[in-house]
Amino acid sequence: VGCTPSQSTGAQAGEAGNKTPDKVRVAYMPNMGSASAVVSGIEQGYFEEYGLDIELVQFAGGPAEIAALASGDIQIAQIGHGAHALCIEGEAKVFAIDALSLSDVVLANKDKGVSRIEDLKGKKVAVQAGTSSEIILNLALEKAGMTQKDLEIIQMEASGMVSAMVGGSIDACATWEPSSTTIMNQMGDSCITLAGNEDFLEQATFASGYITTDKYAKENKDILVRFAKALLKAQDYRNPHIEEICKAVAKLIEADEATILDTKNGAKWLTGEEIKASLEDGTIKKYYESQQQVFINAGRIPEPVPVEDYVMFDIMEEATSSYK
Amino acid sequence: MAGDSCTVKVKIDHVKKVFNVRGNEVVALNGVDLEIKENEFVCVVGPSGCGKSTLLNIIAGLDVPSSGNVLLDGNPIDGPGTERGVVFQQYALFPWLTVEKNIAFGLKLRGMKREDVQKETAKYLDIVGLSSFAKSYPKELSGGMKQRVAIARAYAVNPEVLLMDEPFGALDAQTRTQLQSELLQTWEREQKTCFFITHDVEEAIILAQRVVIMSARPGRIKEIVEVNIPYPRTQETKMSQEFLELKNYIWGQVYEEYLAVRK
Amino acid sequence: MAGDSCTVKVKIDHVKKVFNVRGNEVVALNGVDLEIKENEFVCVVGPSGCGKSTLLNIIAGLDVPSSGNVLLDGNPIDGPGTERGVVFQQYALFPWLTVEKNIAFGLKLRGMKREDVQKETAKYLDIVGLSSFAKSYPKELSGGMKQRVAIARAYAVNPEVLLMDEPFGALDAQTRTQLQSELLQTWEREQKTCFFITHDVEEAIILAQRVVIMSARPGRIKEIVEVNIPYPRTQETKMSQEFLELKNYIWGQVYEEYLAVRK
Amino acid sequence: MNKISDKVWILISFVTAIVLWQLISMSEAGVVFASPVEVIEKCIKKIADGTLWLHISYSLFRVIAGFSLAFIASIPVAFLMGWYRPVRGLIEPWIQFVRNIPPLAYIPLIIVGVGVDERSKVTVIFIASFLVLVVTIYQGVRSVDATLIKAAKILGASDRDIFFKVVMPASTPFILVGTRLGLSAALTTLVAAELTGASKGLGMMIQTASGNYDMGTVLLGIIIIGIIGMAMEKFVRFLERRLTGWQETHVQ
Amino acid sequence: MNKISDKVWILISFVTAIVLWQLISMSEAGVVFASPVEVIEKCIKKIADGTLWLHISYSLFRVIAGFSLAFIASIPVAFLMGWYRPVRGLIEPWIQFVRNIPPLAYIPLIIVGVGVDERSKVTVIFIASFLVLVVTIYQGVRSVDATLIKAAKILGASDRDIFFKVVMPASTPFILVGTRLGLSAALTTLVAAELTGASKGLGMMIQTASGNYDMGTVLLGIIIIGIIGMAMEKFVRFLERRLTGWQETHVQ
Ligand SMILES: Nc1ncnc2c1ncn2[C@@H]1O[C@H](COP(=O)(O)OP(=O)(O)OP(=O)(O)O)[C@@H](O)[C@H]1O
Ligand SMILES: Nc1ncnc2c1ncn2[C@@H]1O[C@H](COP(=O)(O)OP(=O)(O)OP(=O)(O)O)[C@@H](O)[C@H]1O
Ligand SMILES: [Mg+2]
Ligand SMILES: [Mg+2]
Repeated sequence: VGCTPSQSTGAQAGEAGNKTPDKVRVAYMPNMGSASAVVSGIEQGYFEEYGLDIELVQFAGGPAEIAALASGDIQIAQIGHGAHALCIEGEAKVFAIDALSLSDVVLANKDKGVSRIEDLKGKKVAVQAGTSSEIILNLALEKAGMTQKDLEIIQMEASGMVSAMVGGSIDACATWEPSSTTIMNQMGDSCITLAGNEDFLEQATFASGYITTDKYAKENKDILVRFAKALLKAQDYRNPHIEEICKAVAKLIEADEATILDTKNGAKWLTGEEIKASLEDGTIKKYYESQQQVFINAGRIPEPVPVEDYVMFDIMEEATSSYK
Repeated sequence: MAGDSCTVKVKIDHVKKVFNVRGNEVVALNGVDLEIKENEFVCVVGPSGCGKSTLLNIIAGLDVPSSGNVLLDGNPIDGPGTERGVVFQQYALFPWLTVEKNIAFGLKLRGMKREDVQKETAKYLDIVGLSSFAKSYPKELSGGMKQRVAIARAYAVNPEVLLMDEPFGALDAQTRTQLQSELLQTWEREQKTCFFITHDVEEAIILAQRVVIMSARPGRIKEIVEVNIPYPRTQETKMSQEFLELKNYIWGQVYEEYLAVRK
Repeated sequence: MAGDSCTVKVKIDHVKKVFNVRGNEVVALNGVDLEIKENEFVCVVGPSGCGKSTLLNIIAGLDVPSSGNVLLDGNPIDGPGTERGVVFQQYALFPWLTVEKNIAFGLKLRGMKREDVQKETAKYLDIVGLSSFAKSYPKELSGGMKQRVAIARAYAVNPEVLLMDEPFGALDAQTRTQLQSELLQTWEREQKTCFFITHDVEEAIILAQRVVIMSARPGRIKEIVEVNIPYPRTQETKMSQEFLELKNYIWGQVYEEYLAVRK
Repeated sequence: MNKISDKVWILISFVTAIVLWQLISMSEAGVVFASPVEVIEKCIKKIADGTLWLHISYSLFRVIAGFSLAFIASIPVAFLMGWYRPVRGLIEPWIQFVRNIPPLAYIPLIIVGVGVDERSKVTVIFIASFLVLVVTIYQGVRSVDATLIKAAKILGASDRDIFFKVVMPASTPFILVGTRLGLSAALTTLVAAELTGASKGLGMMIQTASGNYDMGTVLLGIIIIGIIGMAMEKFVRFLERRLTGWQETHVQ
Repeated sequence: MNKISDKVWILISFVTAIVLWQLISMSEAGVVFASPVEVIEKCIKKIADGTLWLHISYSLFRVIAGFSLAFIASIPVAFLMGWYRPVRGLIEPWIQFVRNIPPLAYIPLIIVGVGVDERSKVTVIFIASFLVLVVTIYQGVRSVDATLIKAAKILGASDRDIFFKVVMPASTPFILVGTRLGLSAALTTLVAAELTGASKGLGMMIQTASGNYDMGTVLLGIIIIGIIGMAMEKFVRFLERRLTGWQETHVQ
């Protein structure tokens, strides 16, 4: 990964001094949602600027990332919505927000006579339990006065859904990028989108973000702040240069550029500015509260936990305080 | 079984058998010619390793000659057949079957009725003196007992041709004598053709009409000795002049071969 | 080896052996008493299945008596030891080793030097007449050849006590005679103690100082016959009056036992 | 020493396991490892709402069906491979190729081929256990002592007879290994199999719980699979005692 | 019929495979099944940018290291289990329990235990192949003919000698089965093993491509794993010929 010097030289540059950079290993998953910000930061040399030497370690899913954090081999992990449940339970702490996922959709096969949520009654619908798409499905059903019990729910993994949808063995599915795009491309006109994240922004926010262990946070607060600062710059760079970042991510994970480009709208890519503002007006806290509510509704979390217990607003604030 | 005693039952014609052992050739048989007539009792003697078992395997259809032919009733042998029964030198009992079931194995394959199988099995168990071990597994038997099961198993299917490879080798002299006379009686009564390998020259003379003496490796037929002592032969036969002369002669012939191997 | 010939080497004291076969008890040995003196040659005869191999296994330390004691040099036997060598009735060759390596197996375990192993192996290969089969695997051997490998393997480790279970049973009379005299010479020269099971009464008398006659199941010692014919014994010995009388006597004794089994 | 019975050993193992488990769950690994108490709570909850039995029975059916079909199919295939060269030539490369591929990899294909109903799960489990069984039993067929086959031929056995009456009993130790490993393969493939679309089943339960980061339920599922496996092992043991009594071995 | 050599059969199998593959990729299964041409394109691309070799070499190292360690460990463990009752009592329940658990289930635990570097991948592969090897070889140890052990004892063999010079050679057929299935287990666990935080490796490549619906790369990965498996089988064959020449069997 090359590090082109940044155009925006800030006063922060001095913070790193001539000390040898602190080494940080960061866990990520091979998709845009997870890798875009950190890749942007590395590409632009923001982490270097803040005296951080980032080593990326790729994981296939949240549980392995969390385990790696616990082992101490990884200091920081980028996680999606689901793994936040563990943070709520106190297993790890969130110290930076990354993006809001928009990639979940409920897709249906028109040829099977489904054109509205209501038509799903008694139909075979594939979901993968515990994913944010399942929550979107639940919300959509709720809006139509239905529950999962009204459908024939089939638990399936994302790649299975593609073949099952295209092969016609299921009538609808709740899925996410890039399987959703693949299904839409393959099925053409027969495919209809019944619901998506945009429909339920109030009820459900699927924030992704960066987490670390309690212990690391206590001992290395300084590093986390620097990381968060660099991340804000990276997020600023990401939004206007999303295609460039897509290509960089594609290169990193050795995927087709086209595939990754397809997912460029899979999330609301937060910028530093937005984060600073949302933090000040309490929107970010609301994101996390709404996210926790999703877990409570699903029965995953028995009772509410103060958001402050697991989201380190202090670090977020310190990072944004010096933000231009 | 209506054949007159001059029909050739088994014809071995220029049989050669070469084993390929990691590149080297071991010639086990080299140009063996032999005609065994219907209802004939032939014994084979020869030094250890001269190819007796190999010849028996070929007649049984379990091994193919490298060159030459073997005919049974005038037809080339191609694989084993139920008209030939074999007692193997190493018994080859089925270790997962009881004594009884080992003996019944061939009978059941012939689709014999259950009660007949039982009757036959019991009969041969009695002949070999193992009635009280019917339910034992081979591993629970002594060496000689295993050998007797193998004998009973071969007898039970009542083959026209009996091929026996040192079948009484592991038995005490008394059981051996008993089984010898039992075999002779069956042979006379049921017109079987017998090909019987033994190391015991006395046994060969007591049983056989002709004794085939094989020469040391590469195995050939050195000489065929006719035994003109009339049946039934008994323990007294062994005291007769004729018997003793034959015995000495055959012993001497085999001894020559034995010396040839020792060089 | 300095012991005088009256020291007791192996003492078998009220040995009983019961096999438990699926709930039933098979009494293989019942109250066997026997003392084998140092440098003594004892042969054991008896009807098939009377417990000879079982007794040998117990002396070898491969099987434990159900009751009674076995002492070696006055110490209770607890497991096999290198001072005893065994030739098994079913050979028990290692199929994955060549003839040569089978024979060398015990020598290598003793940490003998390579060249000595080679020398010893070659020597015993020669005694059993298998020098040209040194590199063969057991499956490539005839029955008698396998038996000879087993004999060579037991001899090679040069044990004080030789326990042999029908070791010459699969051999032609000539090889047998040769190995008998070879064994006698070794025994005389090296002061070995021999416990030798055989079905051949002549063999027993030619070899043994005492012949143990075992009775039919449950195995007991029926009688012990002293053979007072002086060594070296040769083929001529077999013609002597003394020999023939002994032979008839022992034969008769075993015959009684044989009849007992047949009922 | 030898007097301590098997039961005692199992007890010792069991207690060690529980203690170890508690210790692990209290260490930093606790993040991904629920404590015994948590698991028991989950268990009680799932028994109370009746879902546990459903999961177990669905999965059990799939495992048993998939394995049984595999067993029935593998024995003749292994025999034919051992006996007839053309069959071996035709089948072997495929078996060798497929057996090294992770089951996850062919799941989409199976969904397309047989759909998402019970058949797809049974198929995945079938494939996994079949491959293990065939490889093992084929080796067994190859190792049968040639003289026993000769003896059977002489007694008039057809190829069929030789197969059923000689090769099969003679390969019992291999068939037992195959059964053990085939059952293991069936159970370890359960999670993958139930990714082909299921609403009930232990694999699904684990999968769902893992998606929800509900480590108590994940562990509960794993333990149940482990227990099912041990119960099946008991059954194999029972067969073993019945089938290999004739073997002359050193170990009792 | 018998004259047609193995090579011809492999060729027939191969051509059938390619044709079948093309047909499947043209059917509705094409969504999840890239065509041969696509896969070849991916392959060329990945060779050109040099990543393919990296993936292969990382994975190969992990598989070989994990399997070799498992092999070395399993033989004495299987022997001790067969020989000493206490060892068996202590170890067996664990092996029986763990071998039925999907590897995916214990991956988080391994990450916590040994971290995310090469050790964790090697550990996952080690466990998977060790369990298979131990079960197989233990059965082999149990099936050794008692008289051979007696013969060795008589010739002065210690327990160690008996193990190395009798039990091991006598169990060769079982060790071979274990090696075959252990290698399969190693390869099929590769994907799971590389979930423990890797950036190189065939499993990771498949995993990432599958997440991105890049079926050409998924299939390429699978085929490479299959080919590696077949190459390893060739090696096992070679060993087999060397080690079982002494066996007297019917099949050539
Ligand atoms: N499968 C085989 N492979 C290689 N050589 C073999 C094989 N079977 C037998 N031989 C060789 O063929 C020769 C004859 O063996 P065969 O078994 O026929 O002897 P035999 O006369 O029966 O001897 P014995 O009386 O000792 O049983 C021997 O030299 C033996 O080494
Ligand atoms: N492992 C065993 N299990 C059960 N019974 C056995 C076992 N071994 C031997 N026997 C029984 O013990 C008795 C004596 O057997 P043994 O082998 O000692 O006889 P033997 O005198 O050597 O006979 P042979 O001359 O036929 O070899 C036999 O009745 C046999 O059935
Ligand atoms: Mg022979
Ligand atoms: Mg005996």
